[in-house]
Amino acid sequence: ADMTIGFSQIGSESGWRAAETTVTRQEAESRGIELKFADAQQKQENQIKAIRGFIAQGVDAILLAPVVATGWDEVLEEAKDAEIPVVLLDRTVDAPEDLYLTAVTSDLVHEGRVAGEWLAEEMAGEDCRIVELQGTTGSSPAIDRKKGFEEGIAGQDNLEIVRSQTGDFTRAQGKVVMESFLKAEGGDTICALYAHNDDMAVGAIQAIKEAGLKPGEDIKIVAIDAVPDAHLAIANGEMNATIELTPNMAGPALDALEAYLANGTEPAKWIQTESKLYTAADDNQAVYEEKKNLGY
Amino acid sequence: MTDPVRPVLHARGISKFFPGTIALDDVELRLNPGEVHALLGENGAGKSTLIKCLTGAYQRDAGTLLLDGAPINPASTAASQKLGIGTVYQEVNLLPNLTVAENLFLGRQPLRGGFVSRRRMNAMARETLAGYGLKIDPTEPLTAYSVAVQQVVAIARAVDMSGKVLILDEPTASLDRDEVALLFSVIRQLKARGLAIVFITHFLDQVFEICDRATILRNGRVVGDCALAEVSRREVITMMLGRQLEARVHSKKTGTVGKPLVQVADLGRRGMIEPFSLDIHEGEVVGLAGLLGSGRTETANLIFGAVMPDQGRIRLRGTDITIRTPRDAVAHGFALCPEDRKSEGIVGDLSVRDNIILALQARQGWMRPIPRAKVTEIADRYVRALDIRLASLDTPIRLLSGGNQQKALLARWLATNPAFLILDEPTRGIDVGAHAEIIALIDQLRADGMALLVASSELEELVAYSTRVVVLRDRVQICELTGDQITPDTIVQAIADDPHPHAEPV
Amino acid sequence: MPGPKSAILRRIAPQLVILAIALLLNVLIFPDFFHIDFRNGRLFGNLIDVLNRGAPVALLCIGMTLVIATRGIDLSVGTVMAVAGAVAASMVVEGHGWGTALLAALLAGGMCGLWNGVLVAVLRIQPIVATLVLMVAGRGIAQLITEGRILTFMNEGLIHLGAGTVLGMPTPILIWVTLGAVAITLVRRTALGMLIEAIGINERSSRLAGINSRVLLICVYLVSGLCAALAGVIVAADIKGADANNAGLWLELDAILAVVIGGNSLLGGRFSILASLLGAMIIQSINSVILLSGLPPEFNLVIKALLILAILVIQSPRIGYLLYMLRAAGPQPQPRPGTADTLPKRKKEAAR
Amino acid sequence: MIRSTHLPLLVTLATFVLAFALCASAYPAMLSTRVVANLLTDNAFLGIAAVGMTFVILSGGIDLSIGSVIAFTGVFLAVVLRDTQMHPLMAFALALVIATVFGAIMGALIHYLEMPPFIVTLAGMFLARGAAYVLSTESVPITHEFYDTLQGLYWRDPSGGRFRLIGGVMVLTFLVGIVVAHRTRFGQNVYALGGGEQTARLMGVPLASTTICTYAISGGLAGLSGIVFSLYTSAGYSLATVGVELDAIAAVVIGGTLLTGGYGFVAGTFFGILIMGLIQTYIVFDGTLSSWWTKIVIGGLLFAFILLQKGLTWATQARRRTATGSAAPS
Ligand SMILES: Nc1ncnc2c1ncn2[C@@H]1O[C@H](COP(=O)(O)OP(=O)(O)OP(=O)(O)O)[C@@H](O)[C@H]1O
Ligand SMILES: Nc1ncnc2c1ncn2[C@@H]1O[C@H](COP(=O)(O)OP(=O)(O)OP(=O)(O)O)[C@@H](O)[C@H]1O
Ligand SMILES: [Mg+2]
Ligand SMILES: [Mg+2]
Repeated sequence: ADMTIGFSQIGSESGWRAAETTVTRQEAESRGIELKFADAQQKQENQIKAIRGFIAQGVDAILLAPVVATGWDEVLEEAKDAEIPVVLLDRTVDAPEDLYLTAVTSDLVHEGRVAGEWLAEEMAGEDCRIVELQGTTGSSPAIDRKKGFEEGIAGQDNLEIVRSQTGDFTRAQGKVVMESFLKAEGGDTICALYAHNDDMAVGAIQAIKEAGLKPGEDIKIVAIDAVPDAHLAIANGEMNATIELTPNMAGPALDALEAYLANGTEPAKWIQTESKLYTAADDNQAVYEEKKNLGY
Repeated sequence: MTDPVRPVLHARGISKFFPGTIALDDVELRLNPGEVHALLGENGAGKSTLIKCLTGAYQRDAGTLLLDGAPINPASTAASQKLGIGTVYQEVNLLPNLTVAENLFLGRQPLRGGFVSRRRMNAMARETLAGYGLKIDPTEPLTAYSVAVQQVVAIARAVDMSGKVLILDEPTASLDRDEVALLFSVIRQLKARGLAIVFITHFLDQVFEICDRATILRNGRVVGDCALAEVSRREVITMMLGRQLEARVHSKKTGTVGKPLVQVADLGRRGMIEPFSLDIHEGEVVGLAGLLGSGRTETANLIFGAVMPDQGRIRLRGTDITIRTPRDAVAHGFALCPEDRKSEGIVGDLSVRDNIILALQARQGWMRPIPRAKVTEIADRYVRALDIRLASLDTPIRLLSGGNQQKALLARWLATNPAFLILDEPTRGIDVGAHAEIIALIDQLRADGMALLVASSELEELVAYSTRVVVLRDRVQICELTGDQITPDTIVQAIADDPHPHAEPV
Repeated sequence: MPGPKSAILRRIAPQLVILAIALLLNVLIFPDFFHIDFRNGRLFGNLIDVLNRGAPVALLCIGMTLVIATRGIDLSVGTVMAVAGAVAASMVVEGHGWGTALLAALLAGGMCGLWNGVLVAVLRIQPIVATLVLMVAGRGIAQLITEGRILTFMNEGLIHLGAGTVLGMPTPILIWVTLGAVAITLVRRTALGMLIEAIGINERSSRLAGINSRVLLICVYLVSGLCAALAGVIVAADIKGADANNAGLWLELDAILAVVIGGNSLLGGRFSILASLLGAMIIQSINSVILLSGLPPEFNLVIKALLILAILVIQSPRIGYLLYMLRAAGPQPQPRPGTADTLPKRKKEAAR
Repeated sequence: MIRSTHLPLLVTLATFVLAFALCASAYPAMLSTRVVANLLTDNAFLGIAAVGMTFVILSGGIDLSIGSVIAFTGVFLAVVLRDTQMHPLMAFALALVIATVFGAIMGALIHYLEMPPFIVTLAGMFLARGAAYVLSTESVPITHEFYDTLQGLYWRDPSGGRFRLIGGVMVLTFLVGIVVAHRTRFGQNVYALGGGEQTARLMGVPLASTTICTYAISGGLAGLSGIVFSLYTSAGYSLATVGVELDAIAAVVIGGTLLTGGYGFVAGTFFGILIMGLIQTYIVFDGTLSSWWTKIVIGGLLFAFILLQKGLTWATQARRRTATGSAAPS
């Protein structure tokens, strides 16, 4: 390969992340790029180590999916010193813009807002008590998606978040926490569920079924990510909406990189991916078939 | 008691309760300057508990403690050390992970500019130990040396720290004659310097040799406080036991020596013990004699499979058997009562009941549990037969006094009804009464046809029960004594040919 | 002499009291806590949830109790859960029956346990490090099996193990209660319990007494692996999918905590599986308090830490000794056979 | 003559040199000062915390709270520097005091209430992380010119590697740790405690102060490590450094210290840290491992190191006179 790129991935904590890794690999391969992959096991310090390692190896460019926004200045400066462009994937960082080439991300707050707005529209002024399954406490998707959703339903007096607890982004916790919501609030008083990711929603769907209620009808469910299983649930009428977070961040990133390395074209500082809303109106079965082999 | 001199250390009305036991009840102890004071009593009488109360290792429940007439209340052993009370506790209490020098100077290392000066510490250690006839490398870890050496190190440490009082709890239990003699000469020097010394032992010879006065405890109470010049041995024993000790004439070697039971041929392990051969017959007690470190323990461990031999073979009743682990040995009816009861014998937190049944149960396998009633019956029988003093069968064994632990271990192995019993220092730390009982027991077992191999440092004892004595020196068998040849003198003679009794370890 | 029944009761009394307090806390927060009704063919209520959600930790702590009794520790159980779940899921996805899948999962768990056991008993690697190896590598193996995704399945038989009910009672409850009962009977009706305790207290002495400590050690890790495998299958079945990334994550700490709350010493020796199981239920009740309280999730850990600390302080041997001294206060304490256990224990020594 | 007591240390050193040689032969680029500089910088916070962990483990205990304390310190500093006008040095001092007191309290609980360290520090781990959440769930950036000054302190070698201040702090911590462990009475007491608590007590070791100091040191060093981590990342984040305690334990053990206490060296931990760093560097240089293979390989290498160490120790010991019976202390 004539080009070597280092990719510092956060880890493999969710299916979505695995899919992102798969897609990145595929994209690199199809362009004939050699990809050096480093899994950081969810630790920022490992990511920093990986980037330093890439610099020491003298790679041509670095892809970074930062686990957290802060704390990259120093190492990005070293990369800049070594004249290695860095492209950020799926999250941005709090660093001076000149330290990285571009960031390919969705807007987490925007995703939450889309979910909130969808629900507001769906309820159309009817009273609705909402329960929320948060992501891992402290993680930026959890914080931003919560914020976005609250913005989305702001000003709607009929909508109220009555309980909000963390489900750690996992199916198992999603189910457990939903169970306790159902008991603490009484199943029939909850009208909607907002989950920060699809996995928790899928777990919650099972809890709702076990409580003898109909997910998607008795309790409206909206979540984020659009993983294959969510499409399946929507197709089955057990879920109402999901907002896509595309795992293909690498495509645009590599496009920008190739252009930059070929003739120095500076890309825009932020390449925003689309946050598409999927509802029952879409052909979810088809999307499911399309997505199920992406490594989710 | 109107002693003219003021006692250095005066304990009055000391009481100590443990759940289920009254270990000390209104005990008084007067220690005069420049005297060696024996503290005597049966196993479990409360001797160790008393000194622990004196030195702050335990908090007493009642009583006052006067040092030079001023009341003291040491909250910890560190505090009592500061007051000038140096102590050697029963069982070696040194740290296996530190070097000899570090053990010797723990807590009072020589400093230079605030930092420990290892060079000086090692030099000082070498010098101190040389005073005890030990030419060892103090920078080696403590565990590189035998129990005896460790004991001497512990004594040296305590002596170094005792400004006023030195307390020795059974310091001679694992020493041999030369070392005891050395220790006594040190004690005499200290005594001349005006130090008060408490000396606990079960060897009455030693008591009469070195001590001036004695306090005698029984069941946690003082039953006598006397000048040793004024009492006889017999009187002391009677006070300790609360009864007369029947003078037992050892009905020597009655019963017949049967067929060879265990035949060991060329068994050995490099660096540990030279290959040796040994036949042990039914109805025979083979004694193992030798100086410390001569390889008695190794011999026993090798036969029992506690250490894997690298050559040789063992035959049982004429057929070859393989023993790779103690488990194999137990399966063949062997039993070994180890020397170091604390780390190789007792299972501290298990009850006395479970400890006694352990080997039998292990042999039966886990699938066939011995019914509780039967367990209790067996344990009860041996507790009574060996006169083990305990609060209840459910007491964890670590709470028993040292001698009683030893008896419980003996019970463990007797319960398996072994064909071949190996005893390594069976009477270490056992009181006079029990001592006689154990010797009688060994005699009894032999007469019943059991084969025994006994390693012991007490020559009189070996002479009393052995039908044959094997003498070891420097991990080599040097000779075998039989019949009338077996007397303390001949054994000493056989051992004494050794030109270097304190050889440097390899 | 006190009968074994009352001895057991005395042993688990602290755990029972704490469990009662923990449940009471739940009731204070949520008055309907004890309400149970029959809904959708299953028992439905918070109490059932506690029993049901406590199943994985309860299963783990059966094996963990035995391991800890031998002075060991098994950090790999959470990972083994993930491995077993992944194996079971991949089996049914490939079209095998749920029985085969369960067997395969147990086999995988057993192998993991065996590996740990061999490392500890034969290679003599310290348990915490030996099991750390599998804790790190095992999750990789689980992800290798599922290729990093959540492997969902639809096999009714397998799902039944985690989310099904028998006569209205959730299956996981039946599984852990049964297995707990079997384990307790096995260790106490045979000599296993005593032999395990012996090697935990003083392995060298036990070996010299003829106990096959090596095999026994391997066995406890094996049991721990098997329990973890079962827990893993239940967790996977519960969400109808094997989540190699998150299944059993940090659950080893909960299991160890349950064992300690059960009054078992981490230094090995005397143990009680029953008390550990109560410990697991105590932890689950605390989780339930946190969930029902409705406080923001940032406070979860602080609440949990404070409650656990309170429990441990109450249980500390020193406090027990103080209470004993208070009760026994008086000039002439009566000899009380069999209470010596309340003494402060510093067991470290005994085992060297 | 080689002292038997120094054997584990030598084995670790040999292992590191061997491993480095192997890595360098596979990827010659690893033989650069840049990689060495990275090893020091990137592992600084772990190394500092591991020094404290070494003391705790030597004393026969364990401290699971350090990862959380590091995170807490970071968040604390960030929040204080964001919300008040306090000078960072003042904040550092405050953070160190808090972390030290936190450790001391755990030590006191362990000693006076006779609770197992594993559990007390586990509760401490929950508590510290919980406290960090309560301060801020979001990652808080630190922007203070004093931080920039500190971060600007590095020596840049010709090949582009940067030897940063924090690497120096780690090396200094190790040096001080070595002196304290081997040249002070306190250090000797720690070893004594690890050798046997009851015996140490009878020999007059002040158990209470030693235990409390040990955990206070561990807490304090975790605090220092938190400061270093905040310099490293210019932020405080409550989810940072999860599981660092396990890395530290692994480093200590690879460094030849026995988890049961009493045997080991602070210097060994240094090489333990370097070996762990080397494993990661190697994996990054390789760059072909998937997420799951990364985990398996890390586990496998960990195992290989432990085995190598065991093997070397056995081989050397076999030549010496063995005591009785069972193989190694377990
Ligand atoms: N920590 C303890 N808890 C309960 N009982 C104890 C404890 N320590 C000692 N005892 C009991 O106190 C009594 C006195 O024990 P002590 O060790 O003082 O006897 P001793 O005279 O030193 O015996 P020996 O000659 O065998 O060493 C014994 O009955 C023993 O079981
Ligand atoms: N006085 C000594 N000086 C130096 N080393 C010694 C001394 N005594 C014993 N050793 C060392 O301790 C090792 C083990 O001795 P061990 O105690 O097992 O022998 P033993 O014959 O069973 O004696 P005993 O049972 O009386 O202690 C010996 O091989 C020797 O190296
Ligand atoms: Mg005694
Ligand atoms: Mg011997």
